[in-house]
Amino acid sequence: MRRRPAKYSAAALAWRGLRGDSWPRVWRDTELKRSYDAVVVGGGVHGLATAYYLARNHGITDVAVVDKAYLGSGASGRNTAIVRANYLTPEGVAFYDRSLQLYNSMATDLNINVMFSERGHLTLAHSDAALRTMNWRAEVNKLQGVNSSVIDPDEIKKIAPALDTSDHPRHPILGALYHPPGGIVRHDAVVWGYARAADHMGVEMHQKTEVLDILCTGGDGPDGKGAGGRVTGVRTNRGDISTPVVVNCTAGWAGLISAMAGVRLPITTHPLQAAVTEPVKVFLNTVVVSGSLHVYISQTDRGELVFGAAVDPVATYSIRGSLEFTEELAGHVLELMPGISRMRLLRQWSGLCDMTPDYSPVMGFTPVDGFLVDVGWGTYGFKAAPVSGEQIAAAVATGKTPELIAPFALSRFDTGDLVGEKGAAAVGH
Amino acid sequence: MTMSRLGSQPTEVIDRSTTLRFRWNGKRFRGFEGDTIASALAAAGEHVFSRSMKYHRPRGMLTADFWDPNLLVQVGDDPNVRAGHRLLESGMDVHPQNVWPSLRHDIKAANGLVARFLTAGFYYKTFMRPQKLWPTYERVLATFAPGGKVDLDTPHRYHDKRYVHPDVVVAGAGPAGIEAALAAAAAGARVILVEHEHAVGGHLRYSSAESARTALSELRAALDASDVEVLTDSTVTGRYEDNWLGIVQRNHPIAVERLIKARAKVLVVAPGLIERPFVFAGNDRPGVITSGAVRRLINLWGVKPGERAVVFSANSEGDAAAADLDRVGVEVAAVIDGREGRRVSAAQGPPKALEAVVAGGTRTDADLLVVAAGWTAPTSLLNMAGDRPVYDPDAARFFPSDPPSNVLATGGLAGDGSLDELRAHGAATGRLAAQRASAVAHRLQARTARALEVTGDEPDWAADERTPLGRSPHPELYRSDTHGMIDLSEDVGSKDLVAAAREGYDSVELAKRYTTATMGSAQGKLETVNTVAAIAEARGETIAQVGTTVWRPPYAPLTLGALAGRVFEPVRVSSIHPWHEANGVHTILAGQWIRPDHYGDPAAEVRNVRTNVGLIDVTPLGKLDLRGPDIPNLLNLLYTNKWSKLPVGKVRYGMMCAEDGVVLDDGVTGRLGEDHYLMTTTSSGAASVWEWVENWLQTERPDWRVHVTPVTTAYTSINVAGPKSRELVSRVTTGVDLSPEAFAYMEVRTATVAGVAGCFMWRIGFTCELSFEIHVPAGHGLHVWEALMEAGADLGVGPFGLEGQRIMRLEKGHFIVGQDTDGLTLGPSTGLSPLIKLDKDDFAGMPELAWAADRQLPMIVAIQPDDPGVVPEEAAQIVRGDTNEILGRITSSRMSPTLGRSICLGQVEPELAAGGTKLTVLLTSGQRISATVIDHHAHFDPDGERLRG
Amino acid sequence: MADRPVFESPVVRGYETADSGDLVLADASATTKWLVCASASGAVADRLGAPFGSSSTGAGGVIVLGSRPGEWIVLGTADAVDGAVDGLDAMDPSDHVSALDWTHGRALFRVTGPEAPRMLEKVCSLDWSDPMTPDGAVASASVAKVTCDIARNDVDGTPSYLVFCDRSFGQYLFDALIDAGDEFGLVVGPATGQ
Amino acid sequence: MLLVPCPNCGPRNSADLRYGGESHARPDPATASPLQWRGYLYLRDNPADWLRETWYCRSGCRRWFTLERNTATNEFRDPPLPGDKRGGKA
Repeated sequence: MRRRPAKYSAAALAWRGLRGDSWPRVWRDTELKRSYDAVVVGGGVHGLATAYYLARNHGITDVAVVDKAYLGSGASGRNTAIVRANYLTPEGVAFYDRSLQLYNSMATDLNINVMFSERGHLTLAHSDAALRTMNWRAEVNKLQGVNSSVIDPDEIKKIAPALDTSDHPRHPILGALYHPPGGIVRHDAVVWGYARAADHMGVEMHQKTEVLDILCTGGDGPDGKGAGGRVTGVRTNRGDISTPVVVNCTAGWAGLISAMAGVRLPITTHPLQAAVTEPVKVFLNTVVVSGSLHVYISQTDRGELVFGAAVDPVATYSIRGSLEFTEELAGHVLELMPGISRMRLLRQWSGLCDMTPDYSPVMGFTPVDGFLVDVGWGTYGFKAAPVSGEQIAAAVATGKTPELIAPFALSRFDTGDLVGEKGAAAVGH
Repeated sequence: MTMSRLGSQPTEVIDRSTTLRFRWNGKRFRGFEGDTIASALAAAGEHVFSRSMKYHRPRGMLTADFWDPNLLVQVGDDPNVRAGHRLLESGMDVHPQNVWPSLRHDIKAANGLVARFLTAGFYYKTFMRPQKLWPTYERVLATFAPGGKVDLDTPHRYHDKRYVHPDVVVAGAGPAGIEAALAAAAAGARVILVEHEHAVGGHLRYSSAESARTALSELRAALDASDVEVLTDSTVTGRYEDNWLGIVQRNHPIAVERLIKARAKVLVVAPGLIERPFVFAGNDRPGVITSGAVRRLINLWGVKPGERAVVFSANSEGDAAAADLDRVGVEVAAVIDGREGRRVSAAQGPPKALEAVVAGGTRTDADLLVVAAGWTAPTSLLNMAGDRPVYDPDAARFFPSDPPSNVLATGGLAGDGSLDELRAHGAATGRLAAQRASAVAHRLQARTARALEVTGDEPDWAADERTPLGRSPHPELYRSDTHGMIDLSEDVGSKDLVAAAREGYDSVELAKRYTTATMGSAQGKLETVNTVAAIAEARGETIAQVGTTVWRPPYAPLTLGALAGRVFEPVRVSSIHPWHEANGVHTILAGQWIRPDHYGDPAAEVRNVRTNVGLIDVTPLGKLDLRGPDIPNLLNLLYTNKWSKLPVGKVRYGMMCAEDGVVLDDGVTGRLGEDHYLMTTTSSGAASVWEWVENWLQTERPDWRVHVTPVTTAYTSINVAGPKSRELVSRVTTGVDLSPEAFAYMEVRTATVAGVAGCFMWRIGFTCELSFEIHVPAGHGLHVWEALMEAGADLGVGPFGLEGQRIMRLEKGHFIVGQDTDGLTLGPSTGLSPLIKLDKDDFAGMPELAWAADRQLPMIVAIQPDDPGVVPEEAAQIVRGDTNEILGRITSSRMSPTLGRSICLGQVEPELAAGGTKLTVLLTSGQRISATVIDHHAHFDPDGERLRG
Repeated sequence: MADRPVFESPVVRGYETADSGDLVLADASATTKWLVCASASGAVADRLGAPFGSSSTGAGGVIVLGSRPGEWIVLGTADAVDGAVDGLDAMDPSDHVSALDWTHGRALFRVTGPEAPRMLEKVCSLDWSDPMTPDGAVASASVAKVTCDIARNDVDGTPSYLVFCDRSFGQYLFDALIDAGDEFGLVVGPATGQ
Repeated sequence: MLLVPCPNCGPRNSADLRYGGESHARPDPATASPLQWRGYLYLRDNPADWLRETWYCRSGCRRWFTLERNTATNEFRDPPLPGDKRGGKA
């Protein structure tokens, strides 16, 4: 069921402005059906992208995306919206590079301005060891055709004058991995863009629809769940839905949803906190990351500095945030940019991250037929949304694991073939 | 709106005898001690203070306090200063923000003309094509960013922090809060009373009623006489887990802003209420003001807020404002009573002023419109404690629902009442808080090992028997019959919210994100309820159905400087550090250690070690003193090799792997006595290996008898290396036969060195030279170092640093954990498979290492570029021929002063690991060079003859 | 060879010292300190008489701190400490007892004055009130981000605290304490011990 | 700042401790199959509920111990359990 979209453009904006017309709904509010060809659990960027690509690339449009709250209410709306492809391993680089390509064309593909600001991405090195890792990443990136290089403090100063590049600080800036294609994107626009485009192709979005159980048959566990079984449907707070395919695209609840199908994951859930300052006139035109100081910084067009950090050390589903996060953060930010000590922190928040042992996702098929996962994103989920949706949709449609996501299969934890991103992942933004 | 200074007011807080001079917008102004920046400007007749964010509309004074969205100014290098709150200081240089080119003539005000196109979320709908142009649009949009300017040369000034453990913290020093603090203190509690404003008293401060003044002086006197610690101009910024509170103190005498971290046993939340703006056409026009602002202006600072006023009042505060206006000679042209169903519909006039007010079809000329439309309950701290406040339509505001029992609300947040009722509720709350705090204190004391023994049973958790405050009826006043501004700091109007809801952004969170309502400087304190009301209206639902958004910390913005505080960055140095500093050292930071990297010429240091003798300070080497009969068991469990038969006086190398088989650490351990060993770890692994050892002992093998004591800095560790090291060491050592026969390679002795007894000396070396590592009791480390330097002068002794050592270890082919290995390097990849003894019963990582033995793993190998003059960078990739296929990488590389050629260690795919294999190395320059794997890790002295000499 | 040389403190910077003041910080790193490990209960524990979290004073003014469960720090003059630890290992054959001289491993500072708790409040998160940290209390905690053992050991009724840290942090911590005490008029007292 | 009930020191700020993660038994290395061993290394229950977990009182008593905490609310089951198994070694 395709609808004619209300096209977004400057002309349309002017026309409706003149006429005083309102815009139609971005996605329909429909009844939840009793059956779908596929159910995607999680209405964030991953779930919506998966649904979008199922419809667009494979013509599978009888799809419901269910979310227990509202679209983008989880990590999609809580991340710091940084995108980049300068990973350490060839498999990581190839994967995220594809994601970056999709981000590049997203505004026109989805007909919504996602405000992809390709402003460059600096990962600072404060020690010889860190500099060595930066060089390693740069070399792997170059071999994969990804624009990355290691630059010295003088060049860093030119790109980000706010940084203290002298040798005075306790953590002097010795160099940085510079990745010009990296940048920031308006995360909410990605959520809404995918939802709107998927809606136009017939996908249904169901908010406030919580999955209570996954219905299985034939598995080796209780109720037909577990290895060897297959999915028959999902139970929600709005009734049962029958479906042969369930894709778990959740973050924070990935383990709980998978457990409903009898699938155990190598995941622990930790909060990731972020904060934003009051706006000031723009002075920082690039993304700055310091792995050893566990901080990343960007300034929005609105003038706010957006800060993020590493995940909280204690596993928990509670996301109230902590004072110590803001204290550490401020200390580290001022170590890098001592001149902004009078800026004020306006708001802090946190989201949940599903951490895996090798800082890489778990994607694709599971021992339960029809139950696919796109989980374990740790702190990288937002960057990967487009490519994940594209590849998982391909897996659903073809029944085969696409090459790009083969390294991220759940089975790697049975064989011990972990992905080598761990080395570079002290803080992964 | 013509503002001016009134005659002296009985309640005023200004000192008219002290004039302060300052600059505003480049012009000279005067105010009084006690003025805020805004009150001084208002008294001087200023009535436009800023321009709005999106449409650049002129903005006047709205709430005249911390939350006023229109009173953000730049003071010197301090951006976004709340002029409604910040006290005036002499010499301040104050500028308006968000104006271009000037406050008076703002070119961007033209945006107002196209407002109909700049609807909510307009930027999502345009600038898509071409994608390449977005950065250009973006730069233009960025010039619209609101806020002040940072001066990047601003120093991080002195901030420090404080931890406190009060029984009761009271947030808000209005009458209820003060009573709560007094009652809690009277019950013996240690109380901190925190007031956001510059003085205690809450709304009593700006009430001209005699009764209020009497009550205030009474409360102040009681506070003075109590033990309550009162913090004014301070804010409880957040309530975190287990009543961990952040309090920012803005008026500390020595710190710019001090962050106080309080572990409160009970938190009393008494912030009062925040007056809510009303939404109607022109409600953001200068001259439209809240009733509270009017009363503050008149009563605190003696400022006449206008000449002719219309008062829209739905409550007694509005009535009181009308009375105040009348008293000070402002003509009250009309009172529109909201309780009678009347509404103000429009404020009209030229852009920068108010001329007339329209209500019920009647137009009244006025330069001031006072609005008293109700309150927002600032429930932030309760939200942070997990409470979900509920909306009461009869009282037209939210109330606490069910906060945790160590968080108590009082004052206006909890309900309405007469002053006496509010005070009584406050006092009852204080007593309850003290009772509950005593139960917490009892438990803490009983559980804490060091605390004074506590007597008696834990007091019962006191029941809440407070008489609840009533709730006064209040009309639900959110929007009039016209549309107006909802979020003044974000320029979001009620129309925008309605449009957003119609587009499908119809939950509060979606609408907030889409329109940015509540995202500005006041973080919803003024606009949240109106936002919810607008969405409810668009959805045809009630406010209660729509619900509210979660208030997130901090309650009030605080500076990064305050949060960072005095940044503690501990650094460690060895006992020899003063000598290094006096001898031209170039240091390097290694974790927390400041270490000698070299003393000017590392290559020369290497050559000196190879020909004469050198000293290196290796104190950071991790050292664990182990005592007990089960040490061999412990070592067998932690290292991959065998330890059961290490004789006394011998030293052995070992590698540790984690349970997944990945290399964790390495080092040597020596047996000093029957049940006494010294384990060394890498410098960077010292702390984690200690925890690792403790973990195994405490949780897996609690029956083993081993005591572990970290002694890393109990000993100053000096490595004496080089062909002449034996000669040098023998000159200062007594009690040990140093001959090669008596003291062989990989042995340990206890010696007296330079008169210092109890030094451990072992013959090992990372440098591939004859060497003696001496561990000297640290209080004599410098002495021994100097004695060695003196005694070896004729032998050519000199210091060498970490860089020299790195070169020499690379010449020897020793890998470094974490540099030549990475997070996935399994034990066998190091080439040390003979040291992995799979026939042991158990050791950490054994199963993985057993399985790994059958796998093809990347290997660490020694590599020499065919061109000896080329040093491939560490991280240079090893590739297949001319392709981009990665087969490995260089992990360490140096020019060897000893061999006169470049040398490397690298990790390569297993098929390339055999000696003689030709490799292609891609330099960072892009050049590909050829290199060869050599037969063994050691580039130099592969048979270890020098080492054993 | 020279005679046994003098003890070098980790505090190597020079300070102007005063004999008394409202808040006095003194370097006592040279004090003899031993670490004893044994079962948390038993003959050795009984003789030392300082369960975890508390301290005791013995012959010759030796101070025994119950620094961890089954671990004690014994400090005082060299002779007094010798006396206190002598024979401990032979007291109970069923117990595993070890004692080592930790004098060189730990820096030791003493801070004394009525405002000392207020000063510690700035650098350490423990509750310094009398009920929670009475005279004689022993605890371990982070002080200015360095893990320390801390013992309250009042001097003539005035709050006084012994602060131990790894020797290599000594100079850093000494300076951090001076900074924290500045607002209370801290003075550096003469070094003590040995 | 979470208050962690150290069984030796008493309640301490979580910053004083190291979090050891989910407590789980170490399989017998002599007999464990690869699946069992890697389950021990990598797989976690990760419940949004009560969880047995290990902590190390790094700045205090330096003892490893096991506690029960509700990961949905961060409430500790008090008093703490005696220490037995460790976690987080992979």
